[in-house]
Amino acid sequence: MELTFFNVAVAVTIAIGFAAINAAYLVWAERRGAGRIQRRPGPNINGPLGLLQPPLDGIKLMAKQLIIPGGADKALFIAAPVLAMAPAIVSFVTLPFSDTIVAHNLNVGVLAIFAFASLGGISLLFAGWSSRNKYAVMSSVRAVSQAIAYEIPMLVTVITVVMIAGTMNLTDIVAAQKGGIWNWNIFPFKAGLFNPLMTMSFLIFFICALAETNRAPFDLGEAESELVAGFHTEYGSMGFGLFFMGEYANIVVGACLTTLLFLGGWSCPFGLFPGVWWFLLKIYVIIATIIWIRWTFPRTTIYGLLNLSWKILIPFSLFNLLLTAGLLKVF
Amino acid sequence: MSVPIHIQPDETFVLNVGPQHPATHGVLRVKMEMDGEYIVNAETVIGYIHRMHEKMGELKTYPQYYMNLSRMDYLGALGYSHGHVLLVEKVAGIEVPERAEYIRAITVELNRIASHLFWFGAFVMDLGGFSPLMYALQDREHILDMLERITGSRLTYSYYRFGGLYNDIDDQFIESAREFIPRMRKSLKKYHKLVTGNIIFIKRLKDNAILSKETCRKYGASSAVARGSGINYDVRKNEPYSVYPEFDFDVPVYPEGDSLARYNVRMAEIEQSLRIIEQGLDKLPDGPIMPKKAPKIIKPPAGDYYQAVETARGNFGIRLISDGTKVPYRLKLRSPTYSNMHLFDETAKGMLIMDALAFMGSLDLVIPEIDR
Amino acid sequence: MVTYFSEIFSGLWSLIIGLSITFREFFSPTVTVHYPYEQVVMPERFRGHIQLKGDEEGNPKCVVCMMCQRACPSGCITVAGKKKEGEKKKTLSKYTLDFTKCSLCGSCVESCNFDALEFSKEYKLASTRKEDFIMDLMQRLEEQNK
Amino acid sequence: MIVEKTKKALDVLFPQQKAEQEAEDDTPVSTTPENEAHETKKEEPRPNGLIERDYAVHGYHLDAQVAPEQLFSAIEIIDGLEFFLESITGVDWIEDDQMEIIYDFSRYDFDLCRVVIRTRVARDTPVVPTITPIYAGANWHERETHDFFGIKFDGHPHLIPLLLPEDADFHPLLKDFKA
Repeated sequence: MELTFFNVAVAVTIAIGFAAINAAYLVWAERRGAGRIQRRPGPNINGPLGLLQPPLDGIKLMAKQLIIPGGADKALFIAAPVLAMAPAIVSFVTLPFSDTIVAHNLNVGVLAIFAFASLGGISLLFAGWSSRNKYAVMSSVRAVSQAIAYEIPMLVTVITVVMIAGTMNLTDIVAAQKGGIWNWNIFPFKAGLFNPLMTMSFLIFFICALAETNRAPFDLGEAESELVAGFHTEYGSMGFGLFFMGEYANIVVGACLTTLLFLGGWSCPFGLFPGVWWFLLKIYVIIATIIWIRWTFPRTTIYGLLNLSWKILIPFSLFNLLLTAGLLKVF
Repeated sequence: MSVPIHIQPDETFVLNVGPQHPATHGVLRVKMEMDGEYIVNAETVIGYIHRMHEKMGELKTYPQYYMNLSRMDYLGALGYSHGHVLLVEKVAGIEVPERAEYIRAITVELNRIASHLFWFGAFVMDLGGFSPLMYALQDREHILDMLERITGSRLTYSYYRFGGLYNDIDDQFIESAREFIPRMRKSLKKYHKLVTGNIIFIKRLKDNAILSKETCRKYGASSAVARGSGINYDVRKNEPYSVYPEFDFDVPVYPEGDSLARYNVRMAEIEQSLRIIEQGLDKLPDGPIMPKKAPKIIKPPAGDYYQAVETARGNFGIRLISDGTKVPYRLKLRSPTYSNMHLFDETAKGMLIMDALAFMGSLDLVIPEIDR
Repeated sequence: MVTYFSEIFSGLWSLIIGLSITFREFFSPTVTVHYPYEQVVMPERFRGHIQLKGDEEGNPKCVVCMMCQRACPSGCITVAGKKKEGEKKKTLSKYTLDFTKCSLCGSCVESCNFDALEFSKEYKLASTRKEDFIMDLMQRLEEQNK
Repeated sequence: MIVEKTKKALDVLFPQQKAEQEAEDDTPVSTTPENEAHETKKEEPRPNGLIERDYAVHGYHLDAQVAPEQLFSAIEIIDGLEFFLESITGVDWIEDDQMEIIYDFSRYDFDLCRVVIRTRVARDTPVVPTITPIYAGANWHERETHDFFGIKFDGHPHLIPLLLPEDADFHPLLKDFKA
């Protein structure tokens, strides 16, 4: 598809539309899922099954007044929520949904997405620092140290996958995993290469995706019971709305990446008719597990979290990288 | 995990874990001088919900003081009324029929389970897990409904009267209590699988704020805070009162002294209370619930009297100095969380704020009971 | 080295057990009462605010003996009666309950020897004005009788 | 047995009572310490000394009244015998123009012994030495008693109001306190 203005405009609006709807209705899915886990119905008053809840929430958030605290650093204060939402939306442009449906097929797709993902950590720092609130500063320092600690094992596992597939182009990575469930990267006995640690690298990648988006057992950034509301304590209406949507958009990006890199994108488990519906099915299964994990586990401590990353995840992923390189050399 | 901190004086900032804070379960303020995430020193400021129960004690006659006790600790209110009623019966020499004593023991233990369940839910929520709170409250709801059916209110029961009870329990209460026990045991197993075994939970609480026996003795800590550090002290066993000698139950004691030990003690206590209720229901005699000639006006002889009782939060003591009139001369309420919370300042030095708040959760605080 | 690995695997296993429990909870029925649509039935001994009991023709059984006023710890009951000519017993003229101070301890109902007071089952008492809680129980009795 | 041990330990504080005790032992007088305390309470305040109380009625075993100067050494004896501080109560005896501070002690182990140590101070100059160096747990108790009665605990590290607002200068539990 050559790059005319029209194609790019259509592709970008579709990507942003997908991201916005997904972010909004993930909030609804999380609240209903959490409700059902806790033996209560979850939102069910506005509209059938509470489906009108996200738009009404959006309107309510927009109607509220955006209060900027007295001594806040105005520029950074406004930039932070935008920076939280923008990378997630932009990375949808390069995410292929099926071999034909892709906004813009970059040759260095994986690199682009992780470049945008690292922006997320900076937005937390801006939010915490600029809102001039002790709790926010403490939580932003925590969130940045967490983001750094978990970016390394994530990138190392991604390098392993890129090495196996030979390219950085997401469509080709999925093409390398075509044909049947045993051909996916998650399983060790791929054709021509036998690497027992691939399932574990999938697990490492999944844990890092959770930690990167401040979710589940690693939500130290906005630890409700300690730091009141973490870095977005001072944010009022759409400021908080953008952070909230940014978080869910990041979850969707994380789920898409896990599917693309490890679960064979849009290829079907028994190799018959690949298509975008397999891809969507896998994403929503992963998102359901993310929500499920959040409402089951308590929060880790900051030193527990950093120990987990530096002492367990990074050694394992480096070892896995060397093992894959060795095996590729041999076979 | 306390790390020796080397602080420059201008390096620290004061953080108000203020009266309105999700982890303080009430209006308690801890002024923490922090160096980054480490607490340099903490100063607890209380008194935000101080209602001066002791002055009310000096203005109201004995029967009018029933309701104050359940307003002190609304989670385990019956334990406090039990202490007050036992004291005045001992001093004024009122005979309590056997059936009333048994019903009191059963309802106090039910109330203790309800209080421990609420603590369990709030404690796990402090550490970040939200679902166990809902399961705990769901089990607690059964107890509250049972008690509401016979006493008339859910939390602040003024159910005990000098010499007996406000009204009798009926068969439906006994039957629902019997059916509650196996259901509670099943959900206890669920909690142990969901929370106690969870590695994140264990890693979070292991070696967190270790209390030595000496600190507990110097501060007069009681209940799970003392029993978590290996001190075998339970007022029901050390100073047997009312009908507790008839029940055989044991007092869970864990020697480690960290928050995990305090957690285990309270979870084991729920099991022990279930055993007490079972035996109480089996041995429940019939008969009246009030003595024949219950005195309307209570005038205890002059003197200085003390009664200690084991409530959900520790050994609650009442000191009564009466001068023979209808109104007590001085009524001192010794609240257990007051002493348990007092050791927070010293232990929180050098801890991370996350560990300190987990430690505060393991102390099972109810702030109106501290402030009285 | 072995403990290092065994700790990781036992840790993962405990996480999976936790997930299995919430999975089972996910599919068990909800237990909450959806308040505005389903009403909660108060048990028979529920202690709402006190109300007067009427005899057969509906006038209150109260004989203005002031026992409840004296027994109340927070002094929220004010009773006034007047003696109609030709009758030896006083009849009730005013009975107000200041529900802002009442703590529902039940001493008044207990101290009334003429069984003229009982607890109502009223629990929906939200209001924005303080005066709504200074209740005139005589008037409530009339409404009840209608 | 712990009750006797504490009794012997505390007796060292009251030499004159020991002399009177010997006099009383060889002339068996029927008045047990129980009602003898009642009589003395009515007429003049109780002399400093140790009385053994009946636990079933009063709720504690030993009741020692000490002068404020002996307070510190009495508490040191008690601390030596592994008691834990239960509470500190202030009482305002307005008729005999005195203030009383009662220290409650109990034990963690199973041989039960509750000790009460009380001191009486003049009502207008209520000053008592603090026991925070021995029992750190007494810090809040003393601050609270100071809030309610105005009793000064000299040597207390941090004697600011605990339960009352910071600028409170009234003492609510005094008998002549008008709200």
